Amino acid sequence: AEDAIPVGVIANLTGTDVQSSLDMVHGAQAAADKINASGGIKGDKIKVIVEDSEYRPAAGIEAATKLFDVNKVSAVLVFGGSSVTLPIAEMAQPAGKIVLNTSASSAKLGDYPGTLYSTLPLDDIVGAQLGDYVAKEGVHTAVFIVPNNTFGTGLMDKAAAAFTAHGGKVLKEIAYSEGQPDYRADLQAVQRLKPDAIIGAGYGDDTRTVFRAARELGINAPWYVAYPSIFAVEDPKWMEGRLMGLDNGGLDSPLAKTLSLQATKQYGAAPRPNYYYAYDAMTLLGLAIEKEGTTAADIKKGLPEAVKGYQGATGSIDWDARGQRINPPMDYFVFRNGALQPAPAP
Amino acid sequence: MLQILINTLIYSGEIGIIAVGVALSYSVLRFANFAHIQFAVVGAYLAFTLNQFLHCPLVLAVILAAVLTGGIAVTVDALVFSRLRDVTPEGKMIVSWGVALLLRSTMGAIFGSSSRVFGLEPASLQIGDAFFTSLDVVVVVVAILAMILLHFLLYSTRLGTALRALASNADLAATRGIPARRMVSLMWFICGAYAAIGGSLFALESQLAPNMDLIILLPVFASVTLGGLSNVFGAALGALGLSLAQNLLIGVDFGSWFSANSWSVPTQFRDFIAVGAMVIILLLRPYLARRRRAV
Amino acid sequence: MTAALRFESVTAGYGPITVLDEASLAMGPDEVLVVLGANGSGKSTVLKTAIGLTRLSAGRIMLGECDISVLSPHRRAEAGMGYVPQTRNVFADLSVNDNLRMGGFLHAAGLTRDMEQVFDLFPRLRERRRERAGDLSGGERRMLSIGLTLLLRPRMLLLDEPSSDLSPAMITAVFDAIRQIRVETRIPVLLVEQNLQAGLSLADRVCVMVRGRVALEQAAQELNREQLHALFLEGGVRLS
Amino acid sequence: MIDFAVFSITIIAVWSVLAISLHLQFGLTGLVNFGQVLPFAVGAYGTAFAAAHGLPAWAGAGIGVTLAPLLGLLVILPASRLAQDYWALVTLGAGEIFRLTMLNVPVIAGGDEGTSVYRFQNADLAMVLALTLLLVTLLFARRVGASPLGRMLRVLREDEVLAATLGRNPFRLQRMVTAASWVMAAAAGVLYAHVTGYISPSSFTVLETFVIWTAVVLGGPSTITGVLLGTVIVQLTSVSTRFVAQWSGLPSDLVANLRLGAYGLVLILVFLYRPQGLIPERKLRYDADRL
Amino acid sequence: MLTVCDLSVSYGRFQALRSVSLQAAPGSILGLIGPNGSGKSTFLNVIAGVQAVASGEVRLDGTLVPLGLPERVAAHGIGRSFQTPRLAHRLTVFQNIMIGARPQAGERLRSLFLQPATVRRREADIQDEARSVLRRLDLSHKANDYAGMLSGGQQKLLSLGMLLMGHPRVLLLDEPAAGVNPVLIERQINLLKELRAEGRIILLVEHNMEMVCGVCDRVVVLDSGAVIAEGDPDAIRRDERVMRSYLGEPA
Ligand SMILES: Nc1ncnc2c1ncn2[C@@H]1O[C@H](COP(=O)(O)OP(=O)(O)OP(=O)(O)O)[C@@H](O)[C@H]1O
Ligand SMILES: Nc1ncnc2c1ncn2[C@@H]1O[C@H](COP(=O)(O)OP(=O)(O)OP(=O)(O)O)[C@@H](O)[C@H]1O
Ligand SMILES: [Mg+2]
Ligand SMILES: [Mg+2]
Repeated sequence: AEDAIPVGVIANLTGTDVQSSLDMVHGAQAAADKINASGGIKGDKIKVIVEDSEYRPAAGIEAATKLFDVNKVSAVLVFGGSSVTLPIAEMAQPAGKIVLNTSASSAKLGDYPGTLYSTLPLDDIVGAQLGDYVAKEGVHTAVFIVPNNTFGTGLMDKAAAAFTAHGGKVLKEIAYSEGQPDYRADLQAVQRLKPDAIIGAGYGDDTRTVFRAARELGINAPWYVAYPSIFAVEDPKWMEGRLMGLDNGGLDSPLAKTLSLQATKQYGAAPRPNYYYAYDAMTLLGLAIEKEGTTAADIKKGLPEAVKGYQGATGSIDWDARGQRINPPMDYFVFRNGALQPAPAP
Repeated sequence: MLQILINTLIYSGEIGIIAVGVALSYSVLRFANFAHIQFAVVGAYLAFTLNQFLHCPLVLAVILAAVLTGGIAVTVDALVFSRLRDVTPEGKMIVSWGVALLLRSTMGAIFGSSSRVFGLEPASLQIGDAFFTSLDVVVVVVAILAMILLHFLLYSTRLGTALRALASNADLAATRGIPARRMVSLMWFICGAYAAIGGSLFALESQLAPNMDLIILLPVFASVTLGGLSNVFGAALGALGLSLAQNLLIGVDFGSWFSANSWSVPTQFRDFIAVGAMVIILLLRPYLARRRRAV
Repeated sequence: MTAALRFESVTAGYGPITVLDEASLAMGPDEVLVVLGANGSGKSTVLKTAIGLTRLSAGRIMLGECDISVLSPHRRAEAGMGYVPQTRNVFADLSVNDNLRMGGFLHAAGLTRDMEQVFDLFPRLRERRRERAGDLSGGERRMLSIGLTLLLRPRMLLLDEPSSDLSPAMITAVFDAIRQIRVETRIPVLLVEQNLQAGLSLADRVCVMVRGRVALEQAAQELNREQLHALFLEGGVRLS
Repeated sequence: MIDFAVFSITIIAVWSVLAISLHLQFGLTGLVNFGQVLPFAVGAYGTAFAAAHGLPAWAGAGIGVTLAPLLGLLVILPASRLAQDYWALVTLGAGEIFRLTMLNVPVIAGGDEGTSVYRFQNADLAMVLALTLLLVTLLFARRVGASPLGRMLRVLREDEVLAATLGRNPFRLQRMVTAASWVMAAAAGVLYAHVTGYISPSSFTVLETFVIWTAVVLGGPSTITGVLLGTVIVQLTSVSTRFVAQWSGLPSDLVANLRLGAYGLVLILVFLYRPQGLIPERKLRYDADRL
Repeated sequence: MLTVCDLSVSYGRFQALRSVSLQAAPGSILGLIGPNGSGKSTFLNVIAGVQAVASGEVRLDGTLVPLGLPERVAAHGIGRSFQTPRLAHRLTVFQNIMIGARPQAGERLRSLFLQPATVRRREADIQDEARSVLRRLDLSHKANDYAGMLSGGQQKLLSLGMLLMGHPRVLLLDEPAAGVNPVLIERQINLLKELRAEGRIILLVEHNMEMVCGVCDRVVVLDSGAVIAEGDPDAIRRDERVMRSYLGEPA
């Protein structure tokens, strides 16, 4: 039987953050290839269909409509911020389709039980962990520097709450517009405030510019960040020992290591975490289909079972009733000798 | 305070070089040239390619990129704008947007959508409690030199007048023996080269991305508008004024004036200043747009 | 003797529209040829074709021995053809001074002296030299455009209604100046005029255009007023 | 396939309304509006505001459709004494300011994340509504365009002083056109919000404005058939690139870039070879000899 | 009766008009002559409201005409033709003529949608009138050409036709004969006489002295923005200052 099971992947192939998005597509493809190589699901191969969301809700919905209607997929894997993922979930819910989230982390994503499942923990969880971590490191005063979007501010709110709960003091919250050529003006205030630490989040390109502004302005406070691996370090010498953070863990699993090697060989560089989230999402989808069948209703039934005991590229996955990841393994890092090195948990 | 002034100088240098080009082409061609912004991006990518892949020394790479981008601008003129003589200024403005889109997607297709950095490590300098880098010094110096050169070219040679004559009445200019094609090509070359230098400096200071154009679009056009659209010198001053306004508004701690808490305007409102300044200046200077005399 | 300027069955027009229809005409090397005709009969088009601002679809234009049909306008200006347009005749956005400077684009040396001569001819312009040309009165602009052309040091003049918008005194001054130039340099003049009196006072020969064709070519003295009147009417097309 | 076609037709109808609103402003009256996305966004955000604050949907529509023309009058205020290219910059800026405000002031409608609004569950109903709106605006624009009013607007496009010396108030006419066309665009925005079910600032960037411009300029800004044709072509191109990517086997990000480039190329080629657009303004002929 | 009192205009330091006053009665043609740049067009511009910088006042039959607001001036029945014709270049000659008519029911949204019959009737009337005006100006054969494609003289005629369509009580004509061929100038003279007989007020700026002397009842001479002479045409022709500054004939 050469019937293919179509699975949709919606990624932003144009717009911001295309690189991570492509990594995500590769991850999904890798999982599908693996399933197909081992004979497919009951003989049927998985066919991955990629559509562009342009990082805009309207185009995302157009892509989803096309996938659901023209390609007759039952489930889509989505890459993109919550402004893309939410509307897709919004339209998938009444249509009875399944959305697998591999990158957005807004707490609002938890509002679509039975429709939207995430393979990464949402901001409420990571943010709280970040706040705890910073406080436990003995930091008393801090400035927040995050990009002015849902991801940044959402994380900041949760982290700030946890940090103040431990008695820390937030001196200032800076939410910068993304993609600016220069963040000196934004960081000037920090120069004056002299905080113990800077707490942050951000995406590669911007973080590099932010670090540079900090260095040039002589701001020498250490940085505690969420997801340090997506930060781009600008000047390794200056950054030495100054960048710390926590990331979703499990990436040191044997499976992740093999995948990393394989992807490095194929694409020339080690993939970003979205690769593994997408890999897990696709694999879980395959398991669910195998267990129950190909319709959306089957998948919905199959997913919670598939996840039980699943050891993925990002470690073991626990879902709450909403289909959101809880108790994620966390890894701690510090930047030394030009790279992120594992650090002990606080 | 000193820091604010230094930031102002640097930012206005980056924006200014690009803005004077827009003003130059406006003063000659009488339309707002959106493609100019894209020339800056193209120039920056060329400099990047020359420097990183072909291993030219940086200075040489920027100069070569300026020449190449000038050539591209001349080509764009030859292929497109020179053949649009009878189109209204609005029409040309729309076409220039088309050119910008085309260049933009070409850049995207060649270099991919993710951003790049030159990876320079300039020395950090300090005056009092104000910080800046050696690169910043270079940017400001280059900007000032470039503007003086342009000013000389336009106002101390016949070239500037001839260019404006062409814009005002091309047929008449031709019958006065002014070689229109050559003059206009020269102007495009200058514009392209300036855009490339501006774009390269911009990229050196920050990063290189295909959507860089959208980031510089508003401040550049706001500067040019502040300066009166067709005034090269005005555009430079416009860039300075705009940059000062932005940096002051964001940099000054308004909170400390009224209470012990520090509060300043959130930085994401920076673009409001660009647009706001533009609108206010347009409302305040109606004579800018004085209607044609009714004879 | 070869003609200074010769149209050899020239068909020309604007875009898809044809205006001149196989028009032939020749101007002697030392001659004032006055072109007359009703409105829209194609007089201005003759001049624009001579200087190269129209689309030439057939025939050729000879400047002395030389075929200039394919030369661009600025080359023709370099060859000495001085053209005064009927409309859009100045650089409206430039000052009077800059206008004149552009008039002398090809002859930068001695420009100041030449400009003084123009100011002597048109003292009004001297007063308004810093003004934007677009702000000048209609007559002042006409003066400026004549001045612009004189600065080209032309070896042939193509004048399109130089007298319109000018006061009677100014018309006299302009025509006196043309006479003066002719006395000094003997250059040929192709003149389009609606002001019959002024035009004929200068003319050696007259040609009348009717709907894009040369309907009559004659020495000025032989001109018959009745005949002329009839041609004007015919040029006005279909009278009820 | 049907659902996708229905969805596409709905979207095309919405963009057609936008194109007609630009036709009124630019094609007829000569107002160069580089911020046409603004009234569209205002309509959509009226709806989003209502949704985010628990107001009924009709209230949102009301807010959007009344606010847009008011904003339009505000923006056009300086236009009474501005040359066209200045106005282009002002509208461009106004559109950006609105987007930035929505982005940075989350209380209005969710900031960057956006907000979900009521989504038409019945795609056919959405399509019928969109087509009805299109029909209404089309009839309105056609009536205006073919009337003496349309003639006077065209005079305005050429020479405002002339219109004034003929006893018309150019500013009043410009205000009228702006108000009418911004109401249309806002209505399109309301509908768009309910069709997509989600509103966020990234849907209303400068690029959107230029997609409308491409369509209008391509088809011929001064004729209604022209702008409709242009819109259909542009939107179909946009939709079909999804299929092209699949069939051609080219990387999807390359195809997406090429699409952007195609818009640019269309603008250039149209002006080079058909400056009046695919369907140029027809000359109205009158019999001058009749007695 | 058109009364102009103490009209002054200056551009920066340059005074274009120095307290010019004059009167014109219905059914008369007032000639306005003067050397180039003496301020004739400026004077017409001020009355027509196109030129804003001005002091002084203009009254039509005793009511004050607002300065600087062309559309309000036109509503008083004052119409102006321009020295450099202003036309809608991308409309046909026929359409250009039609837009001269005023008022037009079809230009108001309300009547457009609620009273289509009225609109249609008015439109038909306007077309009829446009035809007769075109014939009069000898432009019928150009009716369906774009106005931008007319020759210089034809544009002049068209802008005069546009003015006639509005039936203004006061006509401000700026060099209607410049660039127009002699046969049509004669027709224009007849046309002006007809308009005078209808009781219109005509202000005629013109350099063609034959025309000025042929039709004007009275002539006012401007020089450097000030009135230097006023009287009937014959007297003006003999006035020494006028000869010196304007006619250029030896005294
Ligand atoms: N730019 C143009 N495009 C199309 N047709 C034109 C253009 N200019 C002139 N014409 C047409 O060409 C014909 C001749 O025009 P031209 O200007 O040569 O007339 P003319 O004899 O100079 O008239 P006038 O005495 O009024 O100046 C006219 O019928 C006119 O409509
Ligand atoms: N906007 C302006 N700025 C500066 N000067 C102006 C402006 N408008 C007119 N002038 C000047 O005012 C003077 C009078 O101009 P106007 O057009 O009224 O003259 P005119 O009497 O109509 O002359 P002509 O017979 O040549 O048409 C001219 O010298 C002109 O240069
Ligand atoms: Mg002519
Ligand atoms: Mg005048």
